[in-house]
Amino acid sequence: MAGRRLTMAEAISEAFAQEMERDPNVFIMGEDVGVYGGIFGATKGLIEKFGPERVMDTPISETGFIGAAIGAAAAGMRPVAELMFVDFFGVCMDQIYNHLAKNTYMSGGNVRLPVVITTAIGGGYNDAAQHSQCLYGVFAHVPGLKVVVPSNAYDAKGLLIEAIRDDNPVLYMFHKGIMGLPWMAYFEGSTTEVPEEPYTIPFGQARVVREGKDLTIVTLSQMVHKAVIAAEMLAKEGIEAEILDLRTLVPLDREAVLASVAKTGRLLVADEDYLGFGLTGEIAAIVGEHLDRIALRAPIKRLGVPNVPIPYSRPLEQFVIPQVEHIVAAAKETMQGRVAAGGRA
Amino acid sequence: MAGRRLTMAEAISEAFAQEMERDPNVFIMGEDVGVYGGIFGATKGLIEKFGPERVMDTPISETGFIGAAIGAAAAGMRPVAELMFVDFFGVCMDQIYNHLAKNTYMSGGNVRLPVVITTAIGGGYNDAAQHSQCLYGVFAHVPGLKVVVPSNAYDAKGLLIEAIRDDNPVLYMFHKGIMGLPWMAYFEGSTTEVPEEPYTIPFGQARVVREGKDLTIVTLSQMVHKAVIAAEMLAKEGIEAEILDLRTLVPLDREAVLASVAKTGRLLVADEDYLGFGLTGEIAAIVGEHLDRIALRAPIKRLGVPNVPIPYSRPLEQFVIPQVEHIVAAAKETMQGRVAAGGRA
Amino acid sequence: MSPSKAQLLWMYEKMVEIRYYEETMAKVYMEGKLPPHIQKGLAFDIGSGPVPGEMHLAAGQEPVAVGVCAHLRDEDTVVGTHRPHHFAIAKGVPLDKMTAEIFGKKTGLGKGKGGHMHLFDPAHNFSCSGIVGASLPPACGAALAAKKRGQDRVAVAFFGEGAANQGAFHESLNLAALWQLPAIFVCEDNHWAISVPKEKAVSVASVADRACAYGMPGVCVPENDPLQVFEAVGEAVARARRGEGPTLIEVKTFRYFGHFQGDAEVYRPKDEVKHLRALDPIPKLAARLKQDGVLTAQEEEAIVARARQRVDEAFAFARQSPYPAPQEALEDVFV
Amino acid sequence: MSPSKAQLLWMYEKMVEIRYYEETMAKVYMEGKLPPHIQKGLAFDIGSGPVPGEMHLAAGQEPVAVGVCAHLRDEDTVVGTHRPHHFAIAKGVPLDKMTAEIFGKKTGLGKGKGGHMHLFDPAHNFSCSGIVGASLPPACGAALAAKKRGQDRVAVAFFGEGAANQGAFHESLNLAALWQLPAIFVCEDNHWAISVPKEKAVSVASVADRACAYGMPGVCVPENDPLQVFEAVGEAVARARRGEGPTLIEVKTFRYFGHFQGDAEVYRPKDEVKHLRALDPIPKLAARLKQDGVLTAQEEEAIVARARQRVDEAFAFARQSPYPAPQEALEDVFV
Ligand SMILES: Cc1ncc(C[n+]2csc(CCOP(=O)(O)OP(=O)(O)O)c2C)c(N)n1
Ligand SMILES: Cc1ncc(C[n+]2csc(CCOP(=O)(O)OP(=O)(O)O)c2C)c(N)n1
Ligand SMILES: [Mg+2]
Ligand SMILES: [Mg+2]
Repeated sequence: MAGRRLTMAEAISEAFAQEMERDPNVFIMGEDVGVYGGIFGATKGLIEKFGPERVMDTPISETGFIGAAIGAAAAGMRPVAELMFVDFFGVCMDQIYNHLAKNTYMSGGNVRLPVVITTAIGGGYNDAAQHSQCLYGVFAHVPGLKVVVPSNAYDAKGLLIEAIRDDNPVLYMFHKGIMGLPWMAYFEGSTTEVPEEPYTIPFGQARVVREGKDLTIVTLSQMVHKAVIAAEMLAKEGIEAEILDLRTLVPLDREAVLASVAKTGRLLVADEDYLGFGLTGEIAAIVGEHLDRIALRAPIKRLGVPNVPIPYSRPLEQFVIPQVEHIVAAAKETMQGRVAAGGRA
Repeated sequence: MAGRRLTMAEAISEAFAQEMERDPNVFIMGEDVGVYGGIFGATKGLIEKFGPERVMDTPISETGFIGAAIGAAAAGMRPVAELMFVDFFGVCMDQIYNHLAKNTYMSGGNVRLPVVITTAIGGGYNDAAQHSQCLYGVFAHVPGLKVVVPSNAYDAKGLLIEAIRDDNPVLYMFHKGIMGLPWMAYFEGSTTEVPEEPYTIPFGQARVVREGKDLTIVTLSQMVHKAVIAAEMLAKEGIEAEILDLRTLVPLDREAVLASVAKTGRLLVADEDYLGFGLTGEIAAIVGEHLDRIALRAPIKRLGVPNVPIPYSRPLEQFVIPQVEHIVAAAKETMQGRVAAGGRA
Repeated sequence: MSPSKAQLLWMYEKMVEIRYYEETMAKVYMEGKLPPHIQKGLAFDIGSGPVPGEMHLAAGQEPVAVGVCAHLRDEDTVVGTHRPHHFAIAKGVPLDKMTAEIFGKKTGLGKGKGGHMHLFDPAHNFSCSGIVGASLPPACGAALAAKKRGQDRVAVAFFGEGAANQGAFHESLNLAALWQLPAIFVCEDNHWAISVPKEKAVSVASVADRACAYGMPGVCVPENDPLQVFEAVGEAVARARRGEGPTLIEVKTFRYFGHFQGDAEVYRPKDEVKHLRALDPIPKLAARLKQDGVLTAQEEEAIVARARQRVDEAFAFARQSPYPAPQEALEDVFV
Repeated sequence: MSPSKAQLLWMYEKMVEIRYYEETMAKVYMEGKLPPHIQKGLAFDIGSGPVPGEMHLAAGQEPVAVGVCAHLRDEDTVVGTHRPHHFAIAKGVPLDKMTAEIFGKKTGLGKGKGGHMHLFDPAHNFSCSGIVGASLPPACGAALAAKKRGQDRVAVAFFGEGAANQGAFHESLNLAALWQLPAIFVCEDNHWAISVPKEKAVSVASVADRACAYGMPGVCVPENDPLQVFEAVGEAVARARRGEGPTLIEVKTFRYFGHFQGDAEVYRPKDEVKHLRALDPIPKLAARLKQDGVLTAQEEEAIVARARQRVDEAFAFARQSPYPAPQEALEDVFV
């Protein structure tokens, strides 16, 4: 059935359904994952198919049920736990980063914890400082978690099936503004053709969304779609941007970044997470470490939330979250940039 | 009394005592801060001077008492809360980053929260994966907290007094291996002359620990002392390293980094936090963003814990935490590095 | 403890005001959110209109807010939840600035930076949070400050029955009991935590039953009635002011709207709200006050008119106020 | 439920083994940590010697470990604490690999990566954590898995009275009660959480009193006696295996050593330990077993000799084992 298009939310719930059919050890826990179908639709229709034993509504006890996922995984099951918004990580981070992420290592590889934590990220709909963050920088910083951040329905299904089958803990982060929900504006590029049969997408492989010779835009999640629009605008002015969708942060496809920047000589990192001490810095640093093989033609440029909490009011929020026009402006600036002379010691 | 030398722990407890004498609104809460004097001696002698109402032992309820610090600060007090090890942030991060760090912003500046959270960081004494982390990358990534990381007794006192008097939330992180405790090996350079009278050190001013023309080592906390030893070894081979002690991560003295690297043309970041998505990336990125005014002579080099949990066993731990010899080797490699030709488009 | 006539009338007026506020907000919230003004294919767009983002309304839960706040002074602290309007109004937060905040305007309590779940009014010691369970620890802190300073102030933390399963609940009640803090923990049991009913979330019948785990009094208010709330809380506040420590109170209440606006309420029995409408605490109180001779029909009319006028004025103020300039987003991270 | 003769002897032998293990560890731990081998000016160096890092010993608390584990099978789960040796030994974790782990050796349970607070033995479903309160949620998960699969396995979470004030305690007990999980929550009340005494930490007299907040049975074992523990836990395990849900148990126990080795115990009354030594549960059990004719002096000698030999062999194994190669630190983050 070529041409079947799904929203990202539909692709995710289909992936769940197929894996739950395939493996009786897979079950889902979380707040409102049952009858409600997940606040962002990620578990829609599952309780009807699999019943409340396999699609379990939990109390508002994130430490309790994420910790329980660890124990159930150690006992041989493959739990999925939904943290409704990533912004709530602060009430349960200990179980996530000190236990889920470290027990395998601390046991010398003897303990396997095939747990998937799914969570919603991102702003743009004025949900303010405690419901709009991305925060993948935090989870990529601490070791032991694979971090997956899909940008569209096709990737979302393949990466989720990969995540469920992985014997390691995976944090799977979906941006609310690309889920294709009937109640939130979204980027239509995120709704794609999705094969019916199960398939996997390996972690650690960035996707070249668009080829270009002039500068590389490294990005992910919803920002991919903003970058695509920006690239079209730039193309009209004769600037050909190459867009890389990272897809996973751990593992990170460093080679794809290096290869693209080696080709274009210019790097713009466009991100919706906080600017400081996070993803944009990491990508910039990877390039900075390889200046022996990369001849930069302009200073590196970074876009992200400028180290302020996400403000509620629309004009403020639109200002701090990088938009298409910010990407266009930053790309043009990069095209005009020059690196300092000298330096070949 | 020129020449009075204090350990960092002594300097910290002296700063507390002086501020508590000065301002009756200052009080301390935490586990074992009373009779025990703080597990790392930061509150030694205080309960004897100020009594249990101002030096309060708490139950093991970090969310409870750090949240209480927020409420007490909003009511006009100036609480200090000790999080015994930073590694425990996962049980209380919500109160720290979603509330303490954001309430001022969300209130449009109407709520002041003069709270200091003190916490112990760092490894090197084989306390394993849940008691050896630095994690300042996480706290610097999320907005709204000032992040202070002293490397010696003089700075520790001045920065702590500054922190207590600051009307904003401050996270004050002391490395266990420079506290000068009678039960843990430490770098003696961290025990310094400390004036008896109270004094402050402004945030956001890196310290040039050592001047040099060949490469810049950006570092902080205990790693400063390793860098100093490394620099002495490098000097014997004719390499003059400039060492910058960042002292605070938020605010970050970007200009000091840029000025030094502009001079030396080479950057090595030496850090004890996890390598990925953290401090080393941020410092590298700041330089990468300014290649219009900085002519790099070699690729940027980063040292940090290579994205693995901190292992327990001594040979393993010594391998993952950057040591003097790692700094020396990385510095030499940087001296031999070359940046790729071309690139001046 | 029985309410004075002034208190009775105050409670009634505030309930009317809250109800009208929430109903007005429900309407305004829908402005611009429906086709044809929104992205094609959507039924509703949460991010559009003058009041974007999530919107949690408390219509039905007025008795809790007024029954508690009738006992409070400006200097007492209230920490509310993600569903905060009724608490804020009852605590005396200025309606105009509060509404402007919810509209994201520069004249708002937080200059538009906080929004509906993040209302801060230091003058009335009011704050709230979008994180479930997060109201309890800071209320302990305010109570601790009062105790340290020898003030007879109290602090109230409101929270839902869903929040009673968060770790923060436990840690806070233990601290408050240990330190004998002047704190009152008021649980609004509206049966639902989004779609999850109480019996799937709380392992005991009443959250008040959890007081035994801390050695503090636990009181269950069995009806959504401001007078019952007033009585239970009156005793708790008096104890707290006397230095006798904290109390846990659960009030059986109900919400008329969905969890948030736009909630299709697939989880809710079809006629639940219809049934609850018959129990509306506002006409019930009016009837009782009239019966007791406390309220005349004329006074009632005046109260309703006054309350509505205040609300209408606040919305007008909010609409007319300017938005902050975009770059103001960079201010106020630190003072 | 009374223990069989075999169970009595097993408990006695394991207590002897644990005690000797902890006393041996206390000695070995000090190797290389005192002057003149350490940095000048220090009294003690935590990072030196064959066993560096923190060391929390459980001498005195043996009754809890053996009274519980006497009821458990290999496939039952135990999650321990930062003070884990007694639990691990009673659960059947191989002594040699466990000791090698504590020495940081390649032959250890975790190839030297975990250390004393991080002992993982999937074959015996044993794990532990250095984070206070962290034992409870994963125990719920193991119990949940058993229930889902229709196995009659149980899961035990051990924790201290200090941990009973963490949010994780509350969330876990609520989940276990709601879901009627085959879980047993065993609190070791040794009166101290480092330097903080129970009365400054727990707002009720017994942690078992908190069971009422979850609608589950709460049992307080008033003495540090393996037989009393055996009895209380036997009932709880039987209930759990029958599918009748969780139980909370508090055992009054005591620790002979400091919180960690090197603790000067400034907070502890001078003669507390002396007094507690007189209550030593090991000789008490021996006396009772002899009185009841379960144990002869000759058998006692054999038991002690056997237990000591096992411990000595484990330490010898650990000492002789090689360290991992430094680069192995980069392995095992992911499987
Ligand atoms: C820690 C945390 N988990 C989950 C949520 C998402 N959430 C918001 S409100 C809510 C339900 C709260 O239920 P209750 O406490 O009963 O309050 P009510 O909405 O009924 O007033 C949930 C799960 C949150 N905001 N914070
Ligand atoms: C979340 C957390 N907070 C604090 C600590 C530091 N800490 C380790 S053990 C301990 C005391 C624990 O007391 P208790 O639970 O009674 O166990 P005991 O040591 O008495 O066996 C503390 C505070 C920790 N490891 N984790
Ligand atoms: Mg509710
Ligand atoms: Mg204890």
